[in-house]
Amino acid sequence: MAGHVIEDSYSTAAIRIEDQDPEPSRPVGEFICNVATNDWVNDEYKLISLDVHEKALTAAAGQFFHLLCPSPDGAEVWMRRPMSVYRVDKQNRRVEFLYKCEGRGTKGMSTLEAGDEFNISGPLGIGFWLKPEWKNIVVLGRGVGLATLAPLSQLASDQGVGITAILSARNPDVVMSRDLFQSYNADIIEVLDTDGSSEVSNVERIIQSLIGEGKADAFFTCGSNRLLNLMKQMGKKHGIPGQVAMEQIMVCGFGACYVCVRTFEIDGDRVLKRVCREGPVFNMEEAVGW
Amino acid sequence: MAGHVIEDSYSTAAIRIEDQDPEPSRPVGEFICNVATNDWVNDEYKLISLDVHEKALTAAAGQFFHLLCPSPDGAEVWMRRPMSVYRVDKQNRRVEFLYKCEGRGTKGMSTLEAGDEFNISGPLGIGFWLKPEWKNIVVLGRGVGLATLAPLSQLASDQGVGITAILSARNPDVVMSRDLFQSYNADIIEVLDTDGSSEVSNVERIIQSLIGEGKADAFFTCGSNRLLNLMKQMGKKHGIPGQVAMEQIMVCGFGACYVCVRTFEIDGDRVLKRVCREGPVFNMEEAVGW
Amino acid sequence: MVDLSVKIGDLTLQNPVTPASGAFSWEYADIIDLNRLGGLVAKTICREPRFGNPTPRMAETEAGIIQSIGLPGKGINYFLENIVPEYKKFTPPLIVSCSSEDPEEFAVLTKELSIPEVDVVECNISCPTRNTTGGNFSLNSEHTKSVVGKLREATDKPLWAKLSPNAGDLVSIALAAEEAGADAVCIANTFLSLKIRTDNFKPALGNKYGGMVSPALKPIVVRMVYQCAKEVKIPIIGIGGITKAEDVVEYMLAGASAVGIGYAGFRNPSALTSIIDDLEAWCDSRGIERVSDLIGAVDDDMEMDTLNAASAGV
Amino acid sequence: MVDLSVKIGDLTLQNPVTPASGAFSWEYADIIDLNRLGGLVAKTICREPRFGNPTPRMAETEAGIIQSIGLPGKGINYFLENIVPEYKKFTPPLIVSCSSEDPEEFAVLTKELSIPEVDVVECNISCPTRNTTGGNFSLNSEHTKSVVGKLREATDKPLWAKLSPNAGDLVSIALAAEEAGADAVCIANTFLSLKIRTDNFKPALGNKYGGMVSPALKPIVVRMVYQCAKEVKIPIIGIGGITKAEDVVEYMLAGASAVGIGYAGFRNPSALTSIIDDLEAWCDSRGIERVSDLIGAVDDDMEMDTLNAASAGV
Ligand SMILES: Cc1cc2nc3c(=O)[nH]c(=O)nc-3n(C[C@H](O)[C@H](O)[C@H](O)COP(=O)(O)OP(=O)(O)OC[C@H]3O[C@@H](n4cnc5c(N)ncnc54)[C@H](O)[C@@H]3O)c2cc1C
Ligand SMILES: Cc1cc2nc3c(=O)[nH]c(=O)nc-3n(C[C@H](O)[C@H](O)[C@H](O)COP(=O)(O)OP(=O)(O)OC[C@H]3O[C@@H](n4cnc5c(N)ncnc54)[C@H](O)[C@@H]3O)c2cc1C
Ligand SMILES: Cc1cc2nc3c(=O)[nH]c(=O)nc-3n(C[C@H](O)[C@H](O)[C@H](O)COP(=O)(O)O)c2cc1C
Ligand SMILES: Cc1cc2nc3c(=O)[nH]c(=O)nc-3n(C[C@H](O)[C@H](O)[C@H](O)COP(=O)(O)O)c2cc1C
Ligand code: FES
Ligand code: FES
Repeated sequence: MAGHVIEDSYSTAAIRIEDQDPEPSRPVGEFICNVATNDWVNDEYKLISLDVHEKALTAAAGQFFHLLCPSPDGAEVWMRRPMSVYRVDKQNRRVEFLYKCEGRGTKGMSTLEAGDEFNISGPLGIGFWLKPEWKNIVVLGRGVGLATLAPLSQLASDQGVGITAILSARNPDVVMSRDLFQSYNADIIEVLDTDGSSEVSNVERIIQSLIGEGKADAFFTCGSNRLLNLMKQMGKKHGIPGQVAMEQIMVCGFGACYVCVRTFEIDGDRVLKRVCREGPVFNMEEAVGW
Repeated sequence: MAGHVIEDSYSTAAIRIEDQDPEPSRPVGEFICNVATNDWVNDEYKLISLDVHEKALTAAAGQFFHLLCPSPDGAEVWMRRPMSVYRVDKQNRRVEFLYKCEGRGTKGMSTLEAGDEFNISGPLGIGFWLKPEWKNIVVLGRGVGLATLAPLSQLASDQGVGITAILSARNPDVVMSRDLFQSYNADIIEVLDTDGSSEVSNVERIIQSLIGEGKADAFFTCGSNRLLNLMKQMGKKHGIPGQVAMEQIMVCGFGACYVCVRTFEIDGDRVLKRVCREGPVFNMEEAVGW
Repeated sequence: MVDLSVKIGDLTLQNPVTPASGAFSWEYADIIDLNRLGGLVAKTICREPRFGNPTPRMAETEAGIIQSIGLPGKGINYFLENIVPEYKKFTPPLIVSCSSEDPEEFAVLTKELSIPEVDVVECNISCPTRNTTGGNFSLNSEHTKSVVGKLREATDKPLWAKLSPNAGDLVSIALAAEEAGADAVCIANTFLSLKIRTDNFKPALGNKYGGMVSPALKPIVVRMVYQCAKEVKIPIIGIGGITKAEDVVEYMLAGASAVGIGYAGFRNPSALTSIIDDLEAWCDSRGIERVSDLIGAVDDDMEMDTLNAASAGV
Repeated sequence: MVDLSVKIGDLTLQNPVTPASGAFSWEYADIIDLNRLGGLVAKTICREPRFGNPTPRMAETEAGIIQSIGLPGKGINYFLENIVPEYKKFTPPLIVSCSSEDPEEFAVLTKELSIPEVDVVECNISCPTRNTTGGNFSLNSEHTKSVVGKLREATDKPLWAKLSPNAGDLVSIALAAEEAGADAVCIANTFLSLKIRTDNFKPALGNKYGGMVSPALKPIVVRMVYQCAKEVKIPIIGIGGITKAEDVVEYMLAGASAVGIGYAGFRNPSALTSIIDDLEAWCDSRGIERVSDLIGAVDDDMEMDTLNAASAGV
């Protein structure tokens, strides 16, 4: 376990790679990782790969970590940022995140270089689950939602489930996660704003034909309200179950603070659920689009 | 002039090397410099060399800059740190600081690497002055005080004044500024704790003999209360004028806030003066040792 | 080895470090050993179910956050049936925070909470985001005295009153709570704040106002603890901006008998137990035998001559 | 090009950015063009010479500083003879801050300061480090009313009252100042704080207490300005934690007519003029024609349905 140097600005017992896990029975840890790589994948997104303590490798598809981002500008970044795991590489003991550089936290993250330390805590929340009866699934994502959906391909592949990934993007340059889906033998369909193929009506046609081909035992989506509403409606019509990963501003990540609530609809009742604890992956039929 | 990006955490019009001086008539600037080197000179001290805008090169011996230190630990360093100029290298357009790594600010400073940006403002305060009638001066310093005294050798050399530098230190390894004094042809006398030569009585003997040799037209000191008291007393006895550089915690550096006051004795009256504005170099006879 | 235990009235805590209400739940057992804490402090509950405030419920600020949760919860019955048993899986005393805008209902709630499983009733009379003008009893010493008096009658449990940093004369409020029978005061809740977005001219929080939480605020709250400790006799739980063992020490020197920690557990979920470790190490390295010896031990006998002071070194 | 001018009563400032008292002096002309400022605000002066408080007068905290200067100065005569002429080398209006613990002396001082060279008398009735309990008139609305009333009688100059964030019910204090005849209120002075060193158990400041200053505090003071702007009719000068043009905008949206800046000028001595540049650019880029249109322009009409709010995206 890391020494607690009380001269530091904050007390922490974060676990370093070489430490023995001080609490092996607990599912979550606060880790000090080492950055392996942190590279641009296109103009807006970076992929960060972290050497981690093996405890962090238990992260499942759809679960997230809470990242303590370094400062982009000298002023402290006060809150952690939630990011779903993009890839767990057990062999090299790494976890990866695909992220969009937007605000202060993610900009700070983008300054990290190989060898730098990075404090992350997790894995947190409930990830995607696959039912044994699902033989083929359809994954539909856009933008950063693809980062969240990507590890589904690994999970499905592990369980011998066929996967069709519909990747929506503004233009071919920003289609993300293509390689990762490909490496797990997913069928890939790209739909783009540039050629109009990303329009809802076209995506609907594509899904309709996948249903026809028997390739849609379950739906998965993330990253676009428009696409969520489409899948939800098609799922309802065809009786196809689905899951969606949701986002909300977070504070604790553990279910304690009730900052991260979103509205869900269960049997006609509107209720609040915590994205960090009851999610971030929810039953699609309960999700309320915005 | 630097663009004012209001998305940054702080608004500033700090001057970069390539900028035109927006206020040529004003003596002080806020500069964004580039770190050229930042190396350890011994176990405790580092020397940082900065590529600066030429306006910063006007700094005189004994003047100081106010340094906005980067964070050593992710938490912001909220106040600037005053540091006297160690060396102005007009040819290479550099200023240098010799500093002791102690608290958060100086520790943050020690993380700077070549090419990093560093915000400093100055030159501030009143530096050392040499009167035409002084042909030979004695400089007595200890510890980080030597950093403040070092540029005197340059000043004296420029004006053809002979200099004897008594450098006091715990052991030979931490005698600082020797090279700089040497490069300006100062006579150097090292006194050490390890062999007892740094004792006040011995330093007194040394100064006494310098007085005898006519090498002590004025005294200069910094960094040790003990040595200040010695010089003050000898100066009084032999009618030798002197100057001392003082330290106090600062906020503004401009004379506005009255945080940096110290007590001085003028004609028997005790008064407060601001180290940043009326100093940091003061008449030795007015200084009150502690 | 230092004795870390402290007494709050008749209750002994194994160490002075407790989580702050609303910033903690049994779910933190996913990462730390809750049995190591000085106490378990549940999120403030209300008698009836509440949704809480509109989102966004948190916004980052220059240094810290403002938040406005609005005390969501499923009400007292759900709490007693489902949440108390979760806490009772752990050994430290259970401190239940509760709140109401109506003093009568507040008293009933307090009574209903006075079951054997509950060790302390903490009355949150200072939630800044519920009602910024009235209701927030601890802005006013009369209101404080009257509501705490009612709760005192309703329960035999140790009764702690959580006070507001938004009150001007906190000492008089603390005295009112003491007089009304509180066994301890918790200083303090969050600082009423407002952030306006300059992109759309709207408040950043769904509830407009929020309570500010930040390590930055510690010196203000330490001052409040210090001022109150000089006047009240009941123990003080210091809460605000603690992120390391030395901060616990600072609060204790100022007069606190124990502390509550919120933000630090958000930033570093392993913070609470590591602060306890560090506190132990800090005391041991200084030969302090009982952490309780630190309570009020500030050396506040000051040199008041300006000229003398200003002739000393830095 | 945006019109940056604002009116504080009958006085027009060329822009809303002024330095905060005690954090500024004519000596800043060494680095910035003082003629660009909205006003020149002199350090609070007292009638008699004062040494001020013992050192150390500043200590860094988790996020910002606490400071306790104690209003040192050479008294009114020195001020009139030596300092006013320094300020009169520049064109913006001269705002002179003054203070006293005695209302009668305060009135005399105000009268003595009412010379043609002085454009505004700002009464500092809120210095937290002079006297933490009494004397600090603006902790109490009665005291505020009575002292401001006396000063009102003593001068025909515009009279601004600088209020304390340590008061609980600041709105009633602002109303009292207004009623007593203040032409504007400055919100706010510094937050009373205490830092205790854990190495030697002593307070970090020579004066024990200090006023906290930090960008961290901005959301608290913005809230105070917003609350007061809803109730008082006289203009408000917002002061606390401003470090960039957007902060000026935020204060104005909350209801401030102008702002005061201290800390930012310590951190970045070129801050004040660059904030003015940035403010101009910000307004121009958004097509705002008069900066005064921002005053009170917050869009505070909120969606109050929790479930609706929580079904919207992040
Ligand atoms: C479960 C989950 C998984 C996520 N996975 C990814 C991912 O794999 N890749 C990725 O790029 N992004 C992901 N996001 C979104 C990511 O958290 C935000 O983009 C990020 O927090 C923005 O931080 P910032 O500093 O750039 O923005 P700022 O605007 O500076 O953030 C200000 C505050 O708002 C919060 N915030 C802003 N946007 C969001 C958001 N969309 N969701 C939650 N909080 C937000 C921040 O965390 C911070 O507290 C995920 C969000 C959640 C909830
Ligand atoms: C005019 C002047 C010139 C100086 N020149 C040098 C120099 O050339 N090299 C060098 O190593 N040091 C010099 N010092 C001392 C230097 O300013 C302090 O060592 C430094 O501020 C300590 O910062 P820190 O973050 O390491 O310490 P911390 O303990 O974190 O500092 C906390 C606060 O106290 C202040 N402080 C602490 N010690 C001092 C001090 N001795 N003087 C003034 N403020 C202090 C800091 O500025 C900061 O605001 C000089 C001081 C003055 C006043
Ligand atoms: C998200 C959040 C929720 C909170 N909820 C409550 C609450 O329900 N009841 C309460 O008394 N205090 C509540 N607080 C205040 C904390 O208990 C504590 O007083 C405050 O956070 C200051 O401590 P800190 O600086 O250690 O965070 C809450 C604070 C936060 C950040
Ligand atoms: C070193 C220092 C000295 C101050 N002196 C005075 C003063 O003399 N009179 C006064 O009214 N306020 C004084 N203040 C308070 C400031 O005017 C201002 O209210 C406070 O710093 C908050 O603004 P800021 O956050 O922009 O610094 C002082 C503040 C500091 C930091
Ligand atoms: S982030 Fe705290 S409950 Fe979800
Ligand atoms: S540091 Fe402000 S007057 Fe010297």
